[in-house]
Amino acid sequence: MSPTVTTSSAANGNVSAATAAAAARTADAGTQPVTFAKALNTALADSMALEESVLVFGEDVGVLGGVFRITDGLTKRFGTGRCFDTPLAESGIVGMAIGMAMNGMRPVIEMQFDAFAYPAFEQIASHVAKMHNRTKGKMPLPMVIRIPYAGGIGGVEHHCDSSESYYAHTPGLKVFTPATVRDAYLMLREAIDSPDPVIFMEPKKLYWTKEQVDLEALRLSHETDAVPPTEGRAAIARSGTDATLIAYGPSVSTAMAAAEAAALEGRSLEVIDVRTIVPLDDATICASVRKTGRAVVIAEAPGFASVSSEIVARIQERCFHSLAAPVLRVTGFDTPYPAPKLEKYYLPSVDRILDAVDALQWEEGA
Amino acid sequence: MSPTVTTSSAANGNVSAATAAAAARTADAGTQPVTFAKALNTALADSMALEESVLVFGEDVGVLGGVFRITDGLTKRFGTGRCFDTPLAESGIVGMAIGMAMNGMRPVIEMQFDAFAYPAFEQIASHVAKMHNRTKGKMPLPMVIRIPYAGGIGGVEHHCDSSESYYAHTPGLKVFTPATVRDAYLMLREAIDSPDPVIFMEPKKLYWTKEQVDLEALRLSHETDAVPPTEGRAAIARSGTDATLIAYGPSVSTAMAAAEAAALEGRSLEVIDVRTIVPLDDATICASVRKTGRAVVIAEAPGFASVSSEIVARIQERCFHSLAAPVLRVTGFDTPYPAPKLEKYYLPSVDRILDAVDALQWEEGA
Amino acid sequence: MTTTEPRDAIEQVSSKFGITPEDYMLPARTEIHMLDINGKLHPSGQQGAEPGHEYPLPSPKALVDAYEQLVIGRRVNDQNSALVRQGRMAVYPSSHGQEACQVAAALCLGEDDWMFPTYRDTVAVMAKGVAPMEVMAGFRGDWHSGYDPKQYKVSIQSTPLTTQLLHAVGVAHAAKLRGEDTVVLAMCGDGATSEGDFHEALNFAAVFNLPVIFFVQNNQYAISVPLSQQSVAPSLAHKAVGYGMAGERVDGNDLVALLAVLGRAVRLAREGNGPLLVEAHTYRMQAHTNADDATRYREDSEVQGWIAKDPVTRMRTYLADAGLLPQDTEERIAAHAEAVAKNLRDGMNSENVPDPADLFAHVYSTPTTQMAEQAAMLADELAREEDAK
Amino acid sequence: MTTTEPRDAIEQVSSKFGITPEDYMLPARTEIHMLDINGKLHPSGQQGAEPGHEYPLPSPKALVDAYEQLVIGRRVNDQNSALVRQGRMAVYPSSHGQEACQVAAALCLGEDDWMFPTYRDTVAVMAKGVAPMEVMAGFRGDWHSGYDPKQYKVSIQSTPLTTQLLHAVGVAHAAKLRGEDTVVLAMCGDGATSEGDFHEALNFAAVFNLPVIFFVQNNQYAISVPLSQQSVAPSLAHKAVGYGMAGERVDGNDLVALLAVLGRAVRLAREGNGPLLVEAHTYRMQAHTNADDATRYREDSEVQGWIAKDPVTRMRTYLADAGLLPQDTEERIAAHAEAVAKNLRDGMNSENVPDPADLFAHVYSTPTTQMAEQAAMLADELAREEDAK
Ligand SMILES: Cc1ncc(C[n+]2csc(CCOP(=O)(O)OP(=O)(O)O)c2C)c(N)n1
Ligand SMILES: Cc1ncc(C[n+]2csc(CCOP(=O)(O)OP(=O)(O)O)c2C)c(N)n1
Ligand SMILES: [Mg+2]
Ligand SMILES: [Mg+2]
Repeated sequence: MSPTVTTSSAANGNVSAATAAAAARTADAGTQPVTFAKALNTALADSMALEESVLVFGEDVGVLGGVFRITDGLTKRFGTGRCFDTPLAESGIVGMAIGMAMNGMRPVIEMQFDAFAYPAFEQIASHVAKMHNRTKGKMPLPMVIRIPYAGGIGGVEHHCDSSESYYAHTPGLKVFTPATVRDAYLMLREAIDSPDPVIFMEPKKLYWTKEQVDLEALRLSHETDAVPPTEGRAAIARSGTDATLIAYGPSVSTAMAAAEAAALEGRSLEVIDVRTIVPLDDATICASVRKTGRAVVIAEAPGFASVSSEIVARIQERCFHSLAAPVLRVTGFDTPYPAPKLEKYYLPSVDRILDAVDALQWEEGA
Repeated sequence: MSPTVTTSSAANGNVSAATAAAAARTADAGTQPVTFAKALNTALADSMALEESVLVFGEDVGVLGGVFRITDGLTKRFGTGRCFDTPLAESGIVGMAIGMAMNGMRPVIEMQFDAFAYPAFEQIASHVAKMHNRTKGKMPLPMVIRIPYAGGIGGVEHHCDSSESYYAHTPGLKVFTPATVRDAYLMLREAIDSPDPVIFMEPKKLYWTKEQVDLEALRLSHETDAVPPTEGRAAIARSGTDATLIAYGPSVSTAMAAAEAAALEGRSLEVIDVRTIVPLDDATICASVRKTGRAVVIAEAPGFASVSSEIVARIQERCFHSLAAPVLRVTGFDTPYPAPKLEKYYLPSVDRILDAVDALQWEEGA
Repeated sequence: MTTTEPRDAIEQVSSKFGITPEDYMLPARTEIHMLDINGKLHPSGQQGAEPGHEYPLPSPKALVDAYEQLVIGRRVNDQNSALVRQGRMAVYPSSHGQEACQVAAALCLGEDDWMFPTYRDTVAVMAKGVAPMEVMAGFRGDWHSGYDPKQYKVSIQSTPLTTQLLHAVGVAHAAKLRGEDTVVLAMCGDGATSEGDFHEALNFAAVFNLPVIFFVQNNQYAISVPLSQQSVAPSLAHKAVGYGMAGERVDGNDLVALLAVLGRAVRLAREGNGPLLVEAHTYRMQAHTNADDATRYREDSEVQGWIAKDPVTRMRTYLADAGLLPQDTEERIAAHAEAVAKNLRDGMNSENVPDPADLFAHVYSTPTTQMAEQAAMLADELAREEDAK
Repeated sequence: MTTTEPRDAIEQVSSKFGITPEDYMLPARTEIHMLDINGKLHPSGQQGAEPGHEYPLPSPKALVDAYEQLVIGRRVNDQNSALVRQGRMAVYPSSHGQEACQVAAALCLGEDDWMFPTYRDTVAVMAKGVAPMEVMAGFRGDWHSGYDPKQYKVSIQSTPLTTQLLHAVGVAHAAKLRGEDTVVLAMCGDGATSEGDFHEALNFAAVFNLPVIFFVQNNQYAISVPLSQQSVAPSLAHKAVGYGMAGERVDGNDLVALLAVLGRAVRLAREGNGPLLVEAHTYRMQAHTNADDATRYREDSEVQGWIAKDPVTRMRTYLADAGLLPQDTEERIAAHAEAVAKNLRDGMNSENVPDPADLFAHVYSTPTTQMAEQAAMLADELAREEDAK
């Protein structure tokens, strides 16, 4: 489960082929198997090393290193002034981070699980999202709220929510969600560098997946601007011609597996990894759908009034005459996330994606 | 601004013409100009009078009667045990209401303004929405959370959010939003009677609008089941043949005005008042769009990842081959709600709706 | 139940005790303790209570009954931890070391009284009478909760911290409005006291003068975070003052003291004196859950120090010394505990396959069109899979 | 600033005062008051402080400067209320009657200290130096906030209640981490103390031992809800105890006492003794805002009773009696207040037309593709409208 991301040159017009090749060369040298969790951990450490104002705090992020160990070793390396535990109160954590960002810091805070960010919802919706706008840009809030999200790990209730739509619907927030180990590193660094607040959604089922990457080379690429930003740039995770699968975060690997299975049956599916939900890369998505004429949007969250609805709405608004069939969705059901024994029925599966692809009116279409 | 709602007989197949006529006769007798606010107030009073377990509480709902006077007179009539002020804490209000519903009561609580429901988000998303499901139906939560929402009143920040999408995206909640005085009464009564928790979104700009209604006749109709439920039944607020405008809450009157203006130019627009966002009446919406072949969805909330995205997504999923043009949206921009002097640029306007209708590819289409 | 104006409640009850309201609200200068760590009874004047406010010793029968539950509680904790190790269960947050709190929380309540437990309070939930296999539904991953809260007057074990305290307040409020004399015990941990809902719940309970006992098991840790990083108040019981409520702290490994303190709290609450906050000092002997590694944040020596204070050993010694544990009683209790453990083992070993259709059946009282559509979609998918076999 | 371990801070500071931690945390037995309602100075031993902990009288210069701000503050309140009545302004939550609190809140701070005000604290915001017309941007509906918080070290006036207290904690925490000795004053009302964020802010400040003064203006009402339905604690200052923090209450219509109490609080905080909670007893003389009708929930006689305690009259009498208000001083102050009022009138009367393009310009640091698209859409729409004219 380690999809190779081919960055679409359409979406990244400003990267010269030479730079890309150079980056690829550097990458090959120190490449080794790295987990998604380790990539995030290294991104935090590298950002903290480079910039003193970067602080990490939250519940159990200090000596424990976080329940998923994403902050492992940071307190030891940077001291309790740079990475520390707070009292157990999410609104408090976000609210304090706002004040710190107001006063020159770049806090990177952890919400322990998706549903445990809800106590902070007012601070996020009414302040994090709005401070820059209400002060006409005088008070930017450079801060990152890391949220482990989504399911697939047999978690108990309140530990598996896909909450990205709440944030994506709130103007003023940026919403990032990496799907590969490489992006985990690069996107977190980019989020920390961003002058705007970023909700950084980490698909928790990916924490233990591994990819061959060279973290040191990625660090160099990032710090020398040798890699294009991911913000607003979807990745074409797999090229194809017959239909487009659009996915993000935890669903990208499922979409890739579906594309692989479809290929065996002679159907060529393109897979788009959205990467940043806000801002959304309409251009890459639409270019692909204009090419293929068919699309399926995949997400774990309940479909109703969600990010997946938005992607469908945009595609039909912008590529209507290129569509040979309605854009379909494969999402979580409009039910609360189920108990572990039922999650396999709930989650978008390869079969369900293939069913949706089959339903794209192949007889009548182009 | 008092659109007459003609209930679609398609959506309400189970109402016999005789019953409807009878209701209409009764209605004529005591008809008088009634505000939206008064209709809500009367619905609360009638529910409390009928059923002892109905309780009303929140901030300033007691002796003051609520900042919008929706609870005016209830404490005086029913005593401080039935309608009372709480300490100023929204999570507390919702959390206490949950406990009361667990123990035999039917609380109807008020959040003072849209954005001030956010402190209660965890209680709403993690408990109100889920209690029935997680106990396999053993612990229903009959409760209503009333939320004055949306703009158009020159309000200061945090007082004009259109927050319905957050709730609509949360499985387990029902989301109602009346657009007429008649529906204000009937839908609130229905919400209070519902065995499920209902988020009852009141478009605050409508509070002072008036319609000719007979509240006593409505009470009788409701209590004798002479009117069909609104839950899951959109209303056809105006019949038309050329395109469908789909709106809810504060946007219905704007859509009606646009349809009127379009009629002068010879274009016949059908207007659908969604009424209950959850459950959504796909059938009525799709029947209309299949008939007209064109649709515009209108909502005040930022469009991104919203209820309006969902309606667009569903229409194209279900009526793809009937569509002569992409379904368009006229929504609030993806920005925080602006200060009073700028809200006229932000809100969906008649002109903007007419522009969208004009953009529905009339030349190329059917 | 007398109905008192909330503002007067503290004045009235403190004058009953002949003390100032502030002295009523502030906890006693030290925690209440009745058994020392060797299971010997502290002399009455040395049990921590303010002079004149000593707690009476519970009856021998009450003590032996409580001990029986204590032994069962320990057995339940250890059996469940074993089932997790054997892979029969996904997760179990053990209250090993906190069983005295668990038992006292259940036994202080009358049959119509409600309990609001957390994920860690499985032993208390069972001690209040909920059928063990119904309790286990959540931990085995069948469904989020497996028992009927109304039937047992036990709410679901709450995961979102402290949210349940407000539900407890609501249950008490509803009962009070109907003139019922229900008492509600609302449980949370030391870490949870930092959440905003803790504050709102205590304040609502005080302002509406509701019979709610807030029972905080201060087991010194919130996962890895020690109490010192959670609060710098003299004690968590001191938080009562800010709400105009009485606070008390008690040795949480001393079942006798717990029964005494919670017993009086329930009585005071039932008599209309408003809510109370009780903090029990105890220790989480095992990791937060099986997924946690406690060696990362605490020394083994600290854990060892608490073995000497084990609530089961202390209680057994005391009862044995007092001649209240003849051999047949000990044997009966041990057998009872074994039977409970066997029941858990058997239950967990019998496979239970939840019905996928249930995904849609309980989201609303009656499935909406959307639910019906989605249920049909899944049913169709499963039927096709079945056919393909 | 000395860096003290949070847990030791209370021990250390209380021992400095020679009292127990509990006595340090609990407010003095009564509120602190220096002027009586007739503007006479209470004798030192009768100012409410515990014996040995009397507050020194601020210097004559400090008192006259504060009085000047007090007079301006009253004028600002009344001018703004008039502008609302004249329809020049949509809404203004007046602090009429609370001006002593407003002025003391601003004057107790040093230039690098931060203030976190609410919607009602306009006078305090201006007294801290924010340009009046920048403050008014929000009330006239041009934009949500009109000044640069960094420039003035004054955060935006917060509407979502109590949320700003946490931002104050963050500002103080950042400063402390950099070794700066910034003090932060965080303001809220009596009603706001019931919100969860109040609890979380006080606890975070205490646990991290941050120099934050939580200043509660208890004006007896949260819109229509009286204090008795908000809290049944002996006082709001008593809430300090639950956080291991010191509390004090003060006559909020007594500018002398406010300067003394807040002055000492700021000094203690700056010296590293951690946060403090100060509750001022005052009264909201007017309705909640112009949209509110206070006659629905309180008797006029209650309001009348507070006229006798007016903070401006008391202060003027005291200074005049003390010979600190010669005629030229009085005249200069009156002229200053008039100039401020004229500035407000002129500013509000000059039309300001916000640019619709600003809707999209500040949502993100650099407009996203979506922002640019939507901005272009609006620009196009406006251009077409312009053409149609
Ligand atoms: C609102 C919320 N935030 C975070 C969590 C994650 N979490 C689960 S248990 C726990 C620690 C709780 O500590 P404490 O209240 O002391 O209870 P204990 O586990 O020690 O019994 C945390 C942080 C949660 N369940 N809910
Ligand atoms: C979170 C939140 N809930 C509700 C409101 C609506 N509201 C505005 S002011 C107010 C009363 C505040 O009372 P208090 O804290 O005593 O301050 P005062 O207005 O008396 O200065 C309320 C309920 C709000 N602004 N924010
Ligand atoms: Mg604990
Ligand atoms: Mg007030």
